Amino acid sequence: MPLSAARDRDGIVLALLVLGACCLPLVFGAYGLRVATMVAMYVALAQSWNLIGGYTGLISLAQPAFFGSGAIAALIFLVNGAPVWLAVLGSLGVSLAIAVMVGAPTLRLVGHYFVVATLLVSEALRNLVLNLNAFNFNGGISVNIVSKVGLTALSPTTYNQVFYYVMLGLATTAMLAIFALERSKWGLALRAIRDNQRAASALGVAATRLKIAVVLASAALVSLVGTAWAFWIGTVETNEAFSLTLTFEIIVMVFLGGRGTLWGPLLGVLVVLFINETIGVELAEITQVVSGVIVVLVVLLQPDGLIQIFRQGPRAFAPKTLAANLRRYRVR
Amino acid sequence: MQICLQIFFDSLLLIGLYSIGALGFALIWGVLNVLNIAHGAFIMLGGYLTFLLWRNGLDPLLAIPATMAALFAVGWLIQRFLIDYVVSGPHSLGIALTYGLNLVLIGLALYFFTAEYRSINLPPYLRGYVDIGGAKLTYVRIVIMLIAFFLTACVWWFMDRTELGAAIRATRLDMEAARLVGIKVRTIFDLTTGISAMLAGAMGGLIALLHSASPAMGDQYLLQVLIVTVLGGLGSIAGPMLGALVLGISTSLVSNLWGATYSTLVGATLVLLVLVLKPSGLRGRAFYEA
Amino acid sequence: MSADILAVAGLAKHFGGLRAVDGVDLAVRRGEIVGLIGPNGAGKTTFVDLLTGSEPPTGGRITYRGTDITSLSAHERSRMGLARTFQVPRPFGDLTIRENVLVGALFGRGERRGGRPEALDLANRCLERAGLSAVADQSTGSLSTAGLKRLEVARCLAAEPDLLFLDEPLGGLNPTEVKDALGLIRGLNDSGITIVFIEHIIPAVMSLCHRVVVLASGRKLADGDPSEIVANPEVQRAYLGDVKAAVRRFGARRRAATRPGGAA
Amino acid sequence: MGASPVSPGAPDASALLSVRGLDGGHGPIQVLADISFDVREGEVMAIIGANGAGKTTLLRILSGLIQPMRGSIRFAGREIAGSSSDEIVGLGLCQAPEGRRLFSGLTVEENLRLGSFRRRDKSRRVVADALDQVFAYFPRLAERRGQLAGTMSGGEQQMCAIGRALMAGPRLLAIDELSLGLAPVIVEELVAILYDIHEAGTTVLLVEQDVSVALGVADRALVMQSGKIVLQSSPDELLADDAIIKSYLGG
Repeated sequence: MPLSAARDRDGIVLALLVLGACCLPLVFGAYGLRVATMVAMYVALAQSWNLIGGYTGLISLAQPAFFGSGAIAALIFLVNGAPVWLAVLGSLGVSLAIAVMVGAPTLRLVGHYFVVATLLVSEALRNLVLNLNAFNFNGGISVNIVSKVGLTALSPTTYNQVFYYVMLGLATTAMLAIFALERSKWGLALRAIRDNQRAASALGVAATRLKIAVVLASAALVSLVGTAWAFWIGTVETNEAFSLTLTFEIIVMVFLGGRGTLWGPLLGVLVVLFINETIGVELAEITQVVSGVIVVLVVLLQPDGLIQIFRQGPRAFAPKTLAANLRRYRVR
Repeated sequence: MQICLQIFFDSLLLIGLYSIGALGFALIWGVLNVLNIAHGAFIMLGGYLTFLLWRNGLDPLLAIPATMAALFAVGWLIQRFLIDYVVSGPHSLGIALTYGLNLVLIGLALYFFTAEYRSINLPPYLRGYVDIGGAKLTYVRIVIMLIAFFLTACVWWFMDRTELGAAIRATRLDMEAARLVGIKVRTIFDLTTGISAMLAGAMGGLIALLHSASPAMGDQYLLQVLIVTVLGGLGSIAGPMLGALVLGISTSLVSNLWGATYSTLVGATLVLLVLVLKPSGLRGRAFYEA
Repeated sequence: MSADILAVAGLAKHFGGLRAVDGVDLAVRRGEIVGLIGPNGAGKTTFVDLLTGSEPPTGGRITYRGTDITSLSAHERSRMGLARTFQVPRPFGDLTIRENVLVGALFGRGERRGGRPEALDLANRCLERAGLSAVADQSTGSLSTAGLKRLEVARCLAAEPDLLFLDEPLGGLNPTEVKDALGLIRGLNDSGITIVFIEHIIPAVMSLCHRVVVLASGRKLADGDPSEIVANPEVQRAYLGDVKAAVRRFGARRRAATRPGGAA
Repeated sequence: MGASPVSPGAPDASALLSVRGLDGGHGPIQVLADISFDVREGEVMAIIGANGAGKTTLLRILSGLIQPMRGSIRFAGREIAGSSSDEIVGLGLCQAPEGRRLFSGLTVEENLRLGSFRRRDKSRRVVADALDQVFAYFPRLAERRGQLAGTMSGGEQQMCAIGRALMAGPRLLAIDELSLGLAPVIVEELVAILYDIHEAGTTVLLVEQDVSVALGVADRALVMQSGKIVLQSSPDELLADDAIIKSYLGG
């Protein structure tokens, strides 16, 4: 595939970013590190949704099922005395099993039915876990993981730094996955499927198999982030682990930044977290209104995402461009 | 016997409420092919509006029609100034737009009303109950049921018996052919979202009367509405009613027997089964879908 | 029989009560150009859908190079060397023209071979052959109907087919473009690709094809060499109706009537 | 008038429909180039041409489903290029589209009644009369008035599509592919009824691929090829000229 100059630059920028991120704990205090960890976590989640929603065009709301199973299954493994490595791998296995069970039937659904089905998968699983009363686990109750694993021995600073690097690792993995995908024939195949699945199949692309592979890859990443999150915050609560709100938040980030791009989701994460952190938690409802307004404005005026600024320069926000964008999908 | 009657009355109430919510939701999905995430916010808006009107001295039963009128206007405006601009785009744009709208509306509700539950003190004439075979049926529940079923009947009459209703169905079946007979599709869209929001408003108002209004009520009932819509299938009035019947009965059955925590699980499982067995989704009447 | 690259027996597709394809037998010999003609709604496109795996058949058997492929999926058939163009072009809108062709080169027949530079090279050659090199890095939105039809062909070529189905490749082209397209197709055949050519423009079919098959109402009406087919009164009727008789019949009636307004 | 290529002039003020220099297509792809013709009040005009010649695109532009790129369309003394479909239908240019496009889940009667959705003189009485008139033309539709339109045979669907267009009280009735996919007996029946409709005072624009039907019915015919009008003449001259046969079968 022809690599344009811009794409060669992507690799360098990515390397520099990761390098810079590795040095952050040297300059950041506790608050800064917490925010940085959040950014890393959201980037990993956003890119795993970008893989499905952006590159493959499947609006999946099943992510909570993978995030939640990653968190809760790891917890259950630990509660039952499993070592940490087994908890991580075991919960990954559980998430992948769920992905296979969910992916096979739902990928055949068309249009909004897919969206609704994946949403209901998440909700069904959340309710199932809430009612689960086995394996020394009682669904509604939150459990302190940290004490189970004996991580309490670590000093708070070291503890936070460990999880910053874990999340950074996951975020880097996600970014690299997208980076590699954009350069591989599989990325091309996914975009072809998104544009016209029948034509792609006629040219030899195994569409269904590829889509299942993408669902699995995305699920694996989300599950690992879920596990890491559970260890990080220490106390897991079922409703939080299976939160649809979190998934919607992630989708919003991907949309704001630009779906189906390498840098869009990162940009989206930064924008949303910036709004959240500046307006503040005390005024959560105002933050919500502001982000809602931004979502609406971006969808109407810049449906390809804020990343267009970097692609088209100031022209992306010229009134003429915005007016044309506004008219693009309007019904006559 | 007593529990059977209780389940029967609970089901009737839920069937009525779910019907009107899902009819509106299915209308936007079917005609505009937009999955309206803000439908929950419309429900919530209805709840708060009814509460506000009551607090300012209006009888709750008069507040309901006033709420519906207001939400019709809200729906119309939202269609004309927002949803109109994404209708011919990819599915995901409609979802993102209405999700953003949902955020704004819920955020505003939180700001103005806080997360507190706001309930309406019933006027004396709604306070009593009748005892039927040991099952208690309060007046307010009877009234809510009647209103919900009356509204369902009105929607059926409008869609099935009036020219405008036929024009909406025609637009859903074939937008281009609708244009060729001179139907102004944009106006039909405005009308559709208006009616949908109006029904959601009625649902919210009735829920406020029954329980209370809160910022979370929208998302909570949106889930039920989704389940009902897919269970019944798009494209006919009977579809959402059928879905409401199935979910209403199963929910009240399950909550009375095992506890309320299982009801969503049962509903979601039912829908997933239906979708797996009929991957294109349960259809409405055979020829209602183009 | 070994000369047959494709053998179809009793192929059928029913949509509810509609028999779109109704028990068609067909043999395609290696290296020939077979024209598939028939009036609108005859079932030609459905027939191609069945042969290339876009739709599962209701009945019948498809044998390709001696292998039964009836139950194989579209991408598996593509990897065996079957390719098709679509009547209404289906470009990948978010991909450039070159990337569109690359999909064929990276998957399709060459899938197992892999090799990025090799695929790129192949794609470029296919673009060249289809006359799209100059616009290769533009978006597909910039292409005219003729350009889109060429892109369809270029993508297929990159998949390295032995057997190529062209679904109305001339539809919507002007006479010059038709001439160019016919040259391109002849060249493909000369390079060893067997072609099934579905078209409405009869002169083109007659000049290009070694053999012509006529479908009408989902059934095979005739099968023979072009001169035979063009002289076949049944075929003429299927296409034109009986023009002069119809004019006599309808015309007599209308001339007897008084009409408002002026005649021509 | 001979079978000669057409050259555009000023719009013909006496014509019901006058098209001049029309360019158009789907999105950025131009299909029609410089189309000019007139349809006079009271005549039957046929447009013939092979698949992909641009006939349906032309009708879609006339009905306002696609906006033209350039050119003028005057109908009943008004410029309608750029107008919306509902305005055009309101002026009396009504179409029975290719593929019938009935509202398959609505009954026959509902389909027909929606035909008069935009009628300016709409009253219960006018609609009832129009419905009676349609049922008089197509008695079979009266028998099936309560049936879902999607469950009828192809011929009945075509009748319903024409009936639906008639319900608007059209001054110009455009029919796209009257005969497509129908048995010859049915086509003959439809053509006979088309005569009646025409004799009752409706101008007809018939787009056809079937030459025998088109030339049998029309006062004048246009031949389209690759988005252009290449010939314009009377049916007899076209037949004598053998030009049609050539464009379809050889040469």
